[in-house]
Amino acid sequence: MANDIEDDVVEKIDQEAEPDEGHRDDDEVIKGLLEAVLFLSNEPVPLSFFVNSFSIDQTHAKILLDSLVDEYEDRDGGIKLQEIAKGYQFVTSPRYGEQLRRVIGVRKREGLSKGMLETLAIIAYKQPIVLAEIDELRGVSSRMMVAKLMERTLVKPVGRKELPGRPLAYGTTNEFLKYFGLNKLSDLPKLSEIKEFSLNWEE
Amino acid sequence: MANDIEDDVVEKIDQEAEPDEGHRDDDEVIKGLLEAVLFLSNEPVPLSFFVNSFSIDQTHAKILLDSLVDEYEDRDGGIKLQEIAKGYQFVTSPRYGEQLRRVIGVRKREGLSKGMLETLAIIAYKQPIVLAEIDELRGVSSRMMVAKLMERTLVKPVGRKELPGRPLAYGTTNEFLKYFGLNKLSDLPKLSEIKEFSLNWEE
Amino acid sequence: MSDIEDKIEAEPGENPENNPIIHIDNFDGPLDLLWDLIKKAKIDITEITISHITEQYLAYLKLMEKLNVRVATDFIRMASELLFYKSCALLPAGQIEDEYFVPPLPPELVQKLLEFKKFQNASRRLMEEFEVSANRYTRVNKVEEIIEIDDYGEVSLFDLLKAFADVIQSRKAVDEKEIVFDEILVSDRIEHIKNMLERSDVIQFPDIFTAKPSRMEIVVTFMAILELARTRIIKLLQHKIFGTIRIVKHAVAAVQAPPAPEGA
Repeated sequence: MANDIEDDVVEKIDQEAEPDEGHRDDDEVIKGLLEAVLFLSNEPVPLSFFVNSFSIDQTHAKILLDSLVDEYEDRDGGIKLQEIAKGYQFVTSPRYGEQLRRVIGVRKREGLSKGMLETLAIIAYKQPIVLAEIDELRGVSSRMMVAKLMERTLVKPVGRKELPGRPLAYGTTNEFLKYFGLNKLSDLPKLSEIKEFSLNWEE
Repeated sequence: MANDIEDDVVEKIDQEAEPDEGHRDDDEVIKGLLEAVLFLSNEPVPLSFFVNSFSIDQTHAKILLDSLVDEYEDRDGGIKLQEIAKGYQFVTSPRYGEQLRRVIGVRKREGLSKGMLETLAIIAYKQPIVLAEIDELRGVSSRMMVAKLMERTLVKPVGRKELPGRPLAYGTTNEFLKYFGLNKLSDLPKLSEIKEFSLNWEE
Repeated sequence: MSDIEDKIEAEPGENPENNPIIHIDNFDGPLDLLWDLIKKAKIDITEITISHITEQYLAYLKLMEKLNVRVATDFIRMASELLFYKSCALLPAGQIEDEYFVPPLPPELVQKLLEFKKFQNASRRLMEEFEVSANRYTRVNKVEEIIEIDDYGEVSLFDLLKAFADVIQSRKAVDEKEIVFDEILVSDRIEHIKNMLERSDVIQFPDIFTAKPSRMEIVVTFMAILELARTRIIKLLQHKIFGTIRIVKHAVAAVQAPPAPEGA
């Protein structure tokens, strides 16, 4: 069976100038199969999966998948087939995110983005802290994250440090305390306490 | 929002002779939402869910859902929308069952023994039915078979019959409908339509 | 005889004497056996005689006895029922004078057989329905990963703590790493990214780094990307602010998005 498909593909490419109804049908069948696989998967399915599983030529698989992407794009219904770096994946149209969450009671995704959370955590535990120190700890530039956090009024500049250039130092706000249900900063859990919860974090 | 939709439906039905682009678009948006919900559901979604969640008129919801069913039927791709167990559910086309099992390792649902099937058929067509009646029809004791079917949640006691000893009567479950891809009990093939058994032996 | 014999299965090791005991469980019951016998005789069910079928049935039970088959009581009960019908039929019934009259199966037994067969056929139909239905598969959703959501919800205090612990942790790992690998060449990173682009038209920005990149790796990789963009081998795309940056081959990018104006 797998070999049949492969032969077919090869043949099809050879005859490209002369389209053949019979082969078109075969393509539809393979496309349906790819669609079914994508439908059942909760993860992006890489192109290589189709190439290996169905002995389809890579270009051929990509053409079929892209035509599926287009088809769902043109329909513009509740489902989209999206292509991301890791592969192809069916997702619901972002248009319905809000209603779906309300209706299906979907848990919200991790609150703040990962980068924001990291930055916020550093500021909370190390305040007052300047941008360069945050960058140093995270290993990446955090200017953007700090800006985002300030927008959300979770952090604010709390003064300047006596360092070259007298950079701004950041700290957390009252909003931050409210957000996390804290009375005062010293109520923050200690690093040593993290072990008690480690079970929840093994994901 | 909810009321808008409802008003719309009424209006639309009134104006049916004169289709209106604007309203068509609204319908497409709702249809997309229903599609997204169906995509995210692990179980068949009953019509009433849509009616209650989105304040859509029942007839309207049914029209939209049926048009979705038709759409996927016409495409004849890897996915179908089927009416099953009194609801709607996306499933892969049965055409690809074998390949999907081979490639992504989904399992085939366990079948039933001949005796279990026979007993199940009798219960399905004759429910509510008591054990003695099943025994009589099959000519053998069926207690074991009924127990096995209950274990598989395909049948359940549905009450007692006003017979001596008030015996339990059995009927089929929702799981039964799902197992056989039926929407409702009346979708069972009519006994009278089942190939005649009687006088010829050409089988 | 063969299809009947097919239904008799030897199950070795079931009895203590170690003789194979043969089950007749594959007959759904005496009605099934009766039906098979009638079918084998190729006689219309309304024309087969009670004595003929009774003899067949008894012969069959006897054969099974010889084979050391455990015959279920249901089968024996049917045998006695048949004998009863037969003896009734053989009793001189005053009004029937025709000596060639052969008593048929009693109507109640025919009825029973037909009813039984009806459900047996129904169960076969169910089996077909099952075969189709068992080839359909449904999604098992991990919903929260599929719905596209663009805002962020609640985080717990411990998410915060966890994030902090992760940063500290990954810092340690990086520090150790930097001692081990200290030379990463821009040209190596350029090759690496080019290779990735051979395999995939689009790369997400975070994917070009190793799991825990050292500071050196980050800097060098960045220089590699800038070089690739400058020489128009790649194009960097970002669909929304703070969205993931995607790296695409320049040729592909030219189709997807107009080139940025010079000097922008």
